[in-house]
Amino acid sequence: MAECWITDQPLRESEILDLVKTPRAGAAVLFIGTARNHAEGRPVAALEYEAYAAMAEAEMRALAEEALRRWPAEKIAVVHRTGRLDIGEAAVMAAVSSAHRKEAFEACAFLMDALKERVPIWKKEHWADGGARWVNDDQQDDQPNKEA
Amino acid sequence: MAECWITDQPLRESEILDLVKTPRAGAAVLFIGTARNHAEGRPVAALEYEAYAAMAEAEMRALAEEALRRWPAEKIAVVHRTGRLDIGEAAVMAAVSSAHRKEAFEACAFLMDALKERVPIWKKEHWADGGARWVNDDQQDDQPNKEA
Amino acid sequence: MKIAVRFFAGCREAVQQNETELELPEGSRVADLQRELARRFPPLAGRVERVRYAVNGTYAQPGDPLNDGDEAAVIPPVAGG
Amino acid sequence: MKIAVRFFAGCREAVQQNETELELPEGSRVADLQRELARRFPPLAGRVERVRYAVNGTYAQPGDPLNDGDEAAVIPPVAGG
Repeated sequence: MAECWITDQPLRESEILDLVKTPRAGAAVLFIGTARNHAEGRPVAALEYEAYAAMAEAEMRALAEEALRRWPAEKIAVVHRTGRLDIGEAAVMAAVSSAHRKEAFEACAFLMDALKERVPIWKKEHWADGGARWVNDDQQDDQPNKEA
Repeated sequence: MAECWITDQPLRESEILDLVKTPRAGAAVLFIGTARNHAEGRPVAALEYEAYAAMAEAEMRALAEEALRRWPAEKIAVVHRTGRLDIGEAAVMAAVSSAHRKEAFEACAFLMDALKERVPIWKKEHWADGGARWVNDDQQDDQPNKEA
Repeated sequence: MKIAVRFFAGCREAVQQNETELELPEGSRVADLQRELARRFPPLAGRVERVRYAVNGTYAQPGDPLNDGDEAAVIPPVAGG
Repeated sequence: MKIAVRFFAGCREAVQQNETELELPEGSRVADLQRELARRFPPLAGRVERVRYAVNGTYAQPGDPLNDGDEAAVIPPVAGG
């Protein structure tokens, strides 16, 4: 059973952990990705996330179903936030419950690796010095940050 | 920085996640070990945990310090509950924050492996059929559950 | 046939629009869409071969067919998490 | 010298007490404590070689020395988590 969605609202760990609760589980692993104050040595002031929401939700569900096939996990929940995030705010949460801990760790790490590989979500770093860039997009120059 | 403690009160994920928050972290991994309704195919009604509390806290701190030496993690928090737990209640929570996700997953999995290996905490399974046993203690017979 | 095309992130900023509609000949495939995008949007010229494409919310290959009314999307390198 | 000894879990239930105090000769080591425990507590006879020991909250080896006033603990197989 997998619940996956995109939201522009702040993420709450209690909500996603509740979604993976089951009396059959002895383990739950929650990953939280947060807006970090540095990137490749450069001070970061804020992050901005954009998603192709309908496709992102479908891709996240496909990843979760793949994880449920590959590991004997009980339940999975994945949520990704969009919009502008301050440093320390959560951008993504992924939770996996299972009978034993090993598969919960492995499935959760797989979800995050795969999410970063193929879910259509984009991250713009807004630097403390006023510049900004779309992460992984090597076609752009380091452009001035028009929003800042 | 590591916070480790034993408590007989219900565990709260928000408390332990707050302890590992830092603007330098881009990742946090939380492990939750919960009382599962089955063990080796046998229905379980409740779990009971006992700890040598002062030593357990010192051992958990030593594990956390070892994890901070082995991985570039930012902060660690580990809490283990004692007393009688109903199915679904959390027995242990371990959280690790770090700049990147890989080390948070690895350090958190290490903490749980090592905790189960050497922290002086004991678990008694109370079965649905009225029996009970101290887990891993092969010296006992399956004794009748005097408390049930 | 008409194909709706959505742009995101760096591509959206490069073309300065969120979406457009393209008229393509019957029988066109994703590779034809790619060529038409490069022609219509010069800022995409250096990008069209480096991005991925989706059709109706699923990643598509250059040889995949297009149909009237499809929603295509230009997917620059993703960076979720 | 006097050594306080704490029992936990299956060992606690086997001896039906949480702790005791043992009088040991000066110069005794953890291995001597182990033998004294087996002698004083027949239900521990099958266990004393299979458990771990702690002295003052740290795991101890059979050859480690004991001192008057130490707190020792019998540590049956642990099962946290």
